[in-house]
Amino acid sequence: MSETGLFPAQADTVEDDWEGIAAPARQDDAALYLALDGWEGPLDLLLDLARRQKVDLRAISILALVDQYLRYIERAEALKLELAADYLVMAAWLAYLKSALLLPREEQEEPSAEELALRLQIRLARLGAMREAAARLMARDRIGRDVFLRGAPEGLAIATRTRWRSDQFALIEAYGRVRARTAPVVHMVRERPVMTLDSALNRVSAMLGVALDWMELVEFLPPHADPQLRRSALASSFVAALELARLGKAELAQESVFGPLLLRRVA
Amino acid sequence: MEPLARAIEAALFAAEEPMDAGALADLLGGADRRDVEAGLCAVQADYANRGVHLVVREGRWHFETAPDLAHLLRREREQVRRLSRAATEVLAIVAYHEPVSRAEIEAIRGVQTSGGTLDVLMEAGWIRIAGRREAPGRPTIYATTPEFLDHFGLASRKDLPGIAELKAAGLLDRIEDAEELPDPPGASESRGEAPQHRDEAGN
Amino acid sequence: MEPLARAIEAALFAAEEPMDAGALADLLGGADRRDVEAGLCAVQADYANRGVHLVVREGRWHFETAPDLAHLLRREREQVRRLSRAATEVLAIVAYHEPVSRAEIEAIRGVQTSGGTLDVLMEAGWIRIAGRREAPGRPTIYATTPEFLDHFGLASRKDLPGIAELKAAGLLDRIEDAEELPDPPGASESRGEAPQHRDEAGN
Repeated sequence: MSETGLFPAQADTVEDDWEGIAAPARQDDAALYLALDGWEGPLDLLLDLARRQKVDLRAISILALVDQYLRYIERAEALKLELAADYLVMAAWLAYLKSALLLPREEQEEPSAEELALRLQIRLARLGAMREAAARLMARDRIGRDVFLRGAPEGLAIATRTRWRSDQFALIEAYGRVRARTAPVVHMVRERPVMTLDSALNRVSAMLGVALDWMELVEFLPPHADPQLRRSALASSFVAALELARLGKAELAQESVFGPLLLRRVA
Repeated sequence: MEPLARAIEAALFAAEEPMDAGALADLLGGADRRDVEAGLCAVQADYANRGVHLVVREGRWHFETAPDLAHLLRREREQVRRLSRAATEVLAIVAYHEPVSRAEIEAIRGVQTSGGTLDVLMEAGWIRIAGRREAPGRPTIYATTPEFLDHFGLASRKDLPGIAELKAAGLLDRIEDAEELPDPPGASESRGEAPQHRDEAGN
Repeated sequence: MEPLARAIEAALFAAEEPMDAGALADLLGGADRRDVEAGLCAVQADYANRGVHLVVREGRWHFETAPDLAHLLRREREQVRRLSRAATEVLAIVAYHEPVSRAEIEAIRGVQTSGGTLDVLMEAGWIRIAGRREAPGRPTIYATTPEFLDHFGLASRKDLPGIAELKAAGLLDRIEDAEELPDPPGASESRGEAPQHRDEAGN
């Protein structure tokens, strides 16, 4: 099949509408089938037949075209050729079109047979136009066949180069950041106000020495101490009271659960 | 020769791809685009009678050998893809009707088109998928590429041989379903069910 | 332009490699070799002042762009970028501790360092490979370059402020919570193994 040819090679050699196909059939039916295979579907075959009317596609005789097509199909069937289904479908449709065209106009259904024939004609014209266009396109001066581009272009290179920017402060700051981040960690426990057990012991025993009666434990605490020191003093004074009781220097009393803890010197 | 024209000549000689005036202006250190366009025309005129021509295809410029020297330069080795008849027809249909769906291509050709045919044309870089038609089924639609215009030496699609006449004759109108050949009574099924026949290879 | 000159021009334009007069004569349908040589000289003269020159090397001819236009065809677009925080830290460590291996940099930074960061600093021209440490694994060691001193306005590395000065400038206190990254697993050990980084930092 030629690249630029309008028609398959075998179509070019066809003289008469039937003999062209029948010619190879004189040898064997398979060859005939191949010949029929040269058409790309029924529309292609119809277009080829139409062109053989050697008139403008818009002036072809649809009735003559239908007859030609139907004769092809009949002969192919008589030769017991395997016809693709769409050839038979087209044959059936064309037979229908032919009978409708032969009817008086007023008996025709909608759309009319003339309109159907016109549509067929337009389809053939459209396919014919594209086939010619393809041939003209392929015959143009094509790059790599008729015209040539520069064989060894140097090429245009646009290289992007990054220029990095920074400054002294950023550098020094970065180092400071690294060192600060990775400096050894030292745990510092802040000094908290506490009353040690020793000072509580001294304070409680000194105060007991001057007290006459029972005193509540809270009365032994430093009066204006901040809450944190007070908590620490309470804990230390309680332990000091227990220690004094153990040594037999004081006695403890508590009248109710969670009641005030009372403290008195042992005389 | 003017400095700008020299620079344009050198750039397009060296370029591996066609370039438009804007890209050239950028390359030439932000030259004025209109100056570049004037320079291109000057270079083109200068080369008009030479063995090499400066051509423009849809705004993109490149040098190529003069067509009349084809007989001297034609190469034996297969540089140009040999296309099947089916592929050339499909290419023409895409070029003249773009954007066009596969169903529309098939309606014009009257036969089914194998996917391979479209693949061959896409691989050649001549057609591309141009989106989907906003219609039932949202079919893929195809259009040609700048490489297609380059390859066939077309300045633009308007340059396609005979396109104006075909358009005037209504032969490039969108195929409406109503225009389809109606099926003969009772034949609709077999028509729809025979997709395997005559599936032409795209080689 | 003469037909033979046109043909020579087109043939050399399309040729993929330089051609001698004999090959050209064969290509052009057996033209006379002396005519081809005369034609070549004519074409060469014609292109003498253009953006493209026809040159001959060892008897073989080809077109090339004019040497004075080379700068147009090979452009370098420069892009200025600020060094990232991570890269600045690595650079600072190299500057303070050089020569230093990547493992040592990581130990000092307390975070893992991607190889890309060192690449960026080498691309910038600020650090260089300064050999290998004579230690197990012979790690590559890095040092700064004269370009580094230039860019950062330093006469020598001794100009870099020491730890005491950094502290006085408050640079060791500027630590935000977000920066407090935990050491990667194993980093604390290697920190112990890199005692040499301390000595120089304090000077």
